[in-house]
Amino acid sequence: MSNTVLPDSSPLPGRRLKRLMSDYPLVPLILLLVLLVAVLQAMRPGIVNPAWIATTIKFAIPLAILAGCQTMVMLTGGIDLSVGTVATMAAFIVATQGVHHDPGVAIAIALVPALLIGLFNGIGIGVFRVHPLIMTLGTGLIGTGFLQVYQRTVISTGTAVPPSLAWLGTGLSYGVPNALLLFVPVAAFILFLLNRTGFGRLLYAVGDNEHAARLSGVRYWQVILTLYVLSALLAGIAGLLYIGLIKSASLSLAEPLVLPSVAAAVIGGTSIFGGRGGYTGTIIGALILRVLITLLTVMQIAEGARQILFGLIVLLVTAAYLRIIEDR
Amino acid sequence: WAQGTYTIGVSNTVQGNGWREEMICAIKAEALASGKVAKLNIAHRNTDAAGQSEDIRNLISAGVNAIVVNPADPSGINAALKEATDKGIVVVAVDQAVTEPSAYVVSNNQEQYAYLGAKWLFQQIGGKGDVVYMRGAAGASADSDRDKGFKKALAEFPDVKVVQEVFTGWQQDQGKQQILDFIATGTPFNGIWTSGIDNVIVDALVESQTPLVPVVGADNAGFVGQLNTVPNFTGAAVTNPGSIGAAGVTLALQILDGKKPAEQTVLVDPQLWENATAEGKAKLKAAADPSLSPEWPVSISIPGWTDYTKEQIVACKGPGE
Amino acid sequence: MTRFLRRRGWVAGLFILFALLLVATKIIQPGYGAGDFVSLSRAVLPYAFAVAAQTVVVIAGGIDLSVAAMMALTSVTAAAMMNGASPSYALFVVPFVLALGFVLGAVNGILIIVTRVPDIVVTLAMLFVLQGAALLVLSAPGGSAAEWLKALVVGTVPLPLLPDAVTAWFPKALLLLVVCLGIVWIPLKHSKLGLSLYAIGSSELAAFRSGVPVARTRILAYAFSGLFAAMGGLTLTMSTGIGAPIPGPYLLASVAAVVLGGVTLGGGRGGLVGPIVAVFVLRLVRTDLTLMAVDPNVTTIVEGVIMVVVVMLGAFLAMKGRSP
Amino acid sequence: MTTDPILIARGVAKHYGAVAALRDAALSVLPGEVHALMGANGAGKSTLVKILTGAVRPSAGSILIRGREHTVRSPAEARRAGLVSVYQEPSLIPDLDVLANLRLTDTPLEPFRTFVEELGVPDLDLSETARDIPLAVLRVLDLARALAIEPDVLLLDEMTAALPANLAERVLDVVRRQSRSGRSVIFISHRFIEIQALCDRATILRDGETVGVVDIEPGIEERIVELMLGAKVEKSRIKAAGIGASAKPAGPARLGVQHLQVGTKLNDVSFDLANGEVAGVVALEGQGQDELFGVLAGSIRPSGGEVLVDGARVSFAHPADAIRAGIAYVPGDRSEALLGHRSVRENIALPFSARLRNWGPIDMRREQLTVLKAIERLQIDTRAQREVQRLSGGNQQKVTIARWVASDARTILCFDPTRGIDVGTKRQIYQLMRELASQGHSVLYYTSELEEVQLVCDRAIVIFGGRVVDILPVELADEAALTRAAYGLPREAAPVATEAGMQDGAGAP
Ligand SMILES: Nc1ncnc2c1ncn2[C@@H]1O[C@H](COP(=O)(O)OP(=O)(O)OP(=O)(O)O)[C@@H](O)[C@H]1O
Ligand SMILES: Nc1ncnc2c1ncn2[C@@H]1O[C@H](COP(=O)(O)OP(=O)(O)OP(=O)(O)O)[C@@H](O)[C@H]1O
Ligand SMILES: [Mg+2]
Ligand SMILES: [Mg+2]
Repeated sequence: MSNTVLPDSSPLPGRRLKRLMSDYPLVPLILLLVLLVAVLQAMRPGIVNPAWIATTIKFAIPLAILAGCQTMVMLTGGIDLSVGTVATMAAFIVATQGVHHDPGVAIAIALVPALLIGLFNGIGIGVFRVHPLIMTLGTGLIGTGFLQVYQRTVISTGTAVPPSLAWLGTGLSYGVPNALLLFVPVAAFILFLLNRTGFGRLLYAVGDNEHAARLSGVRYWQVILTLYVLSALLAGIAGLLYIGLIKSASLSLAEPLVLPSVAAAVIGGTSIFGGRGGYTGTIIGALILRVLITLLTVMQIAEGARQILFGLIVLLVTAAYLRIIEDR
Repeated sequence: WAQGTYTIGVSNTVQGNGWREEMICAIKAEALASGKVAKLNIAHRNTDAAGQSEDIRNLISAGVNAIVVNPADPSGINAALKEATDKGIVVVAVDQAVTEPSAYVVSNNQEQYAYLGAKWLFQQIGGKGDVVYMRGAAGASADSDRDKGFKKALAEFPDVKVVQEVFTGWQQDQGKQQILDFIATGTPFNGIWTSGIDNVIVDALVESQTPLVPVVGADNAGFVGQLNTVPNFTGAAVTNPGSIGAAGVTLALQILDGKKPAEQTVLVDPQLWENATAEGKAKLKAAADPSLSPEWPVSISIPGWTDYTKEQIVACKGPGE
Repeated sequence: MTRFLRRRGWVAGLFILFALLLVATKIIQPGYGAGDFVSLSRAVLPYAFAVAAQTVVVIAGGIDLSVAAMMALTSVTAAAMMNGASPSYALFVVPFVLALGFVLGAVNGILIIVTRVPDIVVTLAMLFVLQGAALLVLSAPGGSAAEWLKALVVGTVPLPLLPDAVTAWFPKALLLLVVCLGIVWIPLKHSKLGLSLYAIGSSELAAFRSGVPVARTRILAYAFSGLFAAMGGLTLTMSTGIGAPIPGPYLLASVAAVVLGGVTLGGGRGGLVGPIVAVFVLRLVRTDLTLMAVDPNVTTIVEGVIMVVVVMLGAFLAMKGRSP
Repeated sequence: MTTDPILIARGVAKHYGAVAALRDAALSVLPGEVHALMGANGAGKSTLVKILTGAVRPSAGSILIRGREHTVRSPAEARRAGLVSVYQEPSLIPDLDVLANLRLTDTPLEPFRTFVEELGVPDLDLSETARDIPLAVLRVLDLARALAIEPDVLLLDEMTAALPANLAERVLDVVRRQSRSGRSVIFISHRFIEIQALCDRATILRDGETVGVVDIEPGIEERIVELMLGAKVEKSRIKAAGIGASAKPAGPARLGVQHLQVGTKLNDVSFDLANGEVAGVVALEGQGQDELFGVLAGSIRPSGGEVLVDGARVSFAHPADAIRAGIAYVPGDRSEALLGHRSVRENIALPFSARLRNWGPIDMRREQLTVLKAIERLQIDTRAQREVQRLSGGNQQKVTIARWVASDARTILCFDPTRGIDVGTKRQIYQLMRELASQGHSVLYYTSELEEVQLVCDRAIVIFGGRVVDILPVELADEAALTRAAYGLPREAAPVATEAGMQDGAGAP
């Protein structure tokens, strides 16, 4: 009854700025991105050109999709470490099946393991209540094993990345990456799902207070099962796009994206404890990571120092962002 | 259904990499083709020297007659290897050497591998200019061996400068992004040396419509295909046969049969196939194999060391399978 | 008694599982004996320390993704320092490296407290930092270890008065493991600090209100994790004689063994014995798969399945236990 | 009492972002005094206690202990200065056993044991894990631990709210004795009887400000209520809202319970709940009411008997089943029901999304209308609506009920909805219950405050030892009658509950 709201016209401009930033948490995040780009431009004048922007976007998109999986899963207090394996499987399978089948059929075949792993994750986590970290770690291992067994059957079939995927992955139209044709709908779907649908509400609800959700009639396993299947399908789609971009099938293609996908979601303001966050921040988080990687690539320093800097900057960015948005 | 009598153990510490997968298949195919092996016992996973020692000890427990090992490190598994040879087990290290004196070595010469390719590249660009140096995984011993070879060639060409040195981690996606990022800086460059992440680099050059500079890579099926087909592209593939694993099996069987080699170490020197000369082009044409998995080296056999057919290595089946 | 069983049931189950696996191993390979058990103990060493490092922080309600990188850094540091040095210099290297691990672990904790960034992110960032530092110390595998250090993990403990057939079953590696873990963990667990670790893992708010210095306890949890990781790093150097800057497969293995060992992710429950036994189980499974010459690619599947199924079983039993 | 105050707080303020939990609180406690801290829900009492004991850092203000300024940075530091608090939520470590909990806080064992026994919990097993101990006992242990530490100032935040009457009585006795031996106590409670019986003076907070300090004397309640509520009060005492025998519609009962059995906790319980009826459930702590509500809410499976809805047999495997049958459950502990980080709107709309077929797009306008209507109906103060956790306790409680009003649940199970809620809000909740009933909803209403039965309910169902021992019409359900029934005493025999009787009651299964 006594929640007193402070007068809005706070006298201190610094305070007001902070309020502004905390009310629109994306503003500081975008500022951070701009800052990194500015540093990059200062270090290598001329690098920020349309071609570089297109490259950055192309490489950020698969990461952003995987980070989308991670965002949704993290909202429920989970984590999905199997996305790398799922994406790799989809990519490898589509490239090898593309030799025998129509692209459409190859894509459909490539998404089957994604579906299965998602289902398996969902059952383990939703029904048996296995910790998501362990469950997805385990299914990731199992998936990798199956992929290697499968690999042996296709050694001499060669690979053929469907041209449509290559067009989507690497192509530009009017200087704009074609990948956006896939990403914009996917992002819109995730955003809509999280903000405007009953299912999205339930993700937040389950992550915030599972018991309360249960008392409101939410069946946990239904939500979790659907979530992990959805996450795996999106990861599969990200894998398809990634093979279109890299055009070279390998057995560990998307594995290096797993930890960055978690980092992108965290930098974007999603809490790993569940219940808080959103996808817009994640997209910017993915861009920030990509720019950071470029920055470190073009910086001529020892590899060890590069890794140290990467770790420190990720930590710094996350800490700074948390500082800004806290005490909302 | 035992056609042979020996049991051979295999230890390998990188999984899910085309080269290593070929090595395993070559080992299986050779074991089958030799007709002397009853059973293969393969420990194949991602691990470090300590984990490899564990695997080797497990193989000892399993009672194998010989162990073919692709060492995680030249000296990190010496203790385990010594235990094996002390028990009378024949140990052959393939791909990289080990320092344990009781072990035999049939190895690709990694230093030579890098030296050969780099020297060709530097000559190709006329002995001067800027090159991009795309290494493997930081901290891996194969990478540091190759670095020695590269530096040796570099020292011979004082006018060649490295404008960019990166570690691809032997990951396709990282290599591609790194080169695209570098292209975007607008820094001019005259050639690229890669440690095996090669076809995505050519791809990136083509996609970004950057002038095709000479590129050095490995004899992976994908890259060899590009050397044959991409117009106006000059490059060279340095062989680094995964079939070296089969050579290890052959050597092990010879020793078990009582034919000891003169030297403890046999180095398989790499070859270089370039598409700048007609002779080179012919070699490349002969080597190309578009049906092979693009990550697989096309040099699937080593004359004098391997006895299997292409069908056998591709089938990837060992004795009893 | 029933309460004892309820609390210790999981660990007891693991011991039984381990015993069954030993029997199975003997059936698979009739020649399996003391020497092989010694090998098993040596294989367990680095994993066991990694798992101990993970256990401390998980009990305190955290997670440490930098365990393997910390092992790599401490291992290369030790190997680089001992390279070409006299054997007695190692007497200085060992405490130095242990202290290094303790301090770097504390840095993990301090960063978590100061930045208020979730532990999983801080330790992820530290994973890169430590890995980078390891590369700066040694850019490729190298260095060396003092002979007497290497000898510490080789062979069996010479127990006077006992016949060789018995002493053959007492590997030095196992003794080293038990002593190193026991010397730290037993006093820790029975101290106020140990209670505090469990307290902040169980309920940080309640712990704070009970007067537990939460920040200090968290920092110490990570410091002890760093200490155990440094022990793990040292054992890597001891058993390979070199230091390798690329982290081994210890991170995911440590998380898996912690969970299999009955320590709840989230904190407050479990002990060190369970995870260590779980490590033995996992290593022995590995041995069995090699002994049976299972297709190596299938091995990955089997290991994944074991992890998932055992944890699912545990979850299922817990669920049944809860319902009346 | 001419000595100097042992504890003085001045100008204490605490801001959580834009929300001011405290603005200008002042407090002065004399040695040996029991000092009440009073105020409506959200007035800032708990916040002040947390600041005094270092659990929360103040934004402004100063604290003087024995005349010396102190910055208390943690509960551990407060304890060294002689201040120990029992917070509103239990603070034993859930995964440690009692003994470890004591060791953690350096609590001397013998005094602790003595206090636990004095407080009416005989034969406590020290090796029991805190997680497995019932809430009421936990509260007592928390208190005993605080007492054993022998603080100079003991702060008790709604210590008695979750306790059954007999234990609450014991607590008052013990606290009284403490103050006689020279210790000061700060006592927070919404129960005037307790304040009257125990306290010397009271400081009243309103909207985060200290608005008055009064001596406790007979008849002071009016003045305190006036201070607490400020201009908002209409000067009437809480009064029964003209209820009693509302016309019962014909047809099968809305909810029927027959021979219900849950393990040893609930035994052969039968009763009906009619359409448009508010039935009160009265029981001492742990008599099976938790299980009864659990079964009806779909959280617990019964081991025998049956539940009928509109005459048809039902069996619930999940709360969703109960909700589908029109039965909604409002738990006593608000934190069990709320999504703390989510908005008021999402909290209220939560049940709409629960069913699979409502997982698709949300009709935002319709939702907005529904939610606004519910907010208005319950007069929820929505100034801090972006995150429900920032609302005060009373408003949070309203949100948990509003959820079911919005989704129009026909039967609502309210478990002690007024626990720890101030008089103004309580009155609104009573009124709401009556309104719901008059619109044909049925309410099963468990309360730990006996006087509420006559204010809200049509009937009282008394449970003791897992059985229904009496069903009283509202006219007969005065506090005396209910107390007797709740202790399992027959309706006519009317001796005052003796000390021994109380103990039996507490010890019953
Ligand atoms: N962590 C927090 N973040 C934001 N607001 C808070 C927080 N804690 C308390 N508040 C706000 O501070 C105000 C005072 O809360 P406090 O818990 O002190 O009230 P109280 O007087 O104890 O009420 P009750 O009688 O319900 O226990 C409330 O408006 C509450 O919403
Ligand atoms: N998204 C929403 N926003 C606001 N109110 C809603 C929303 N969804 C449902 N409601 C309201 O909640 C109540 C129950 O909704 P629900 O959709 O579950 O209906 P139902 O009982 O299954 O009936 P029907 O067969 O008409 O769908 C209705 O009063 C409805 O107006
Ligand atoms: Mg309060
Ligand atoms: Mg409150």
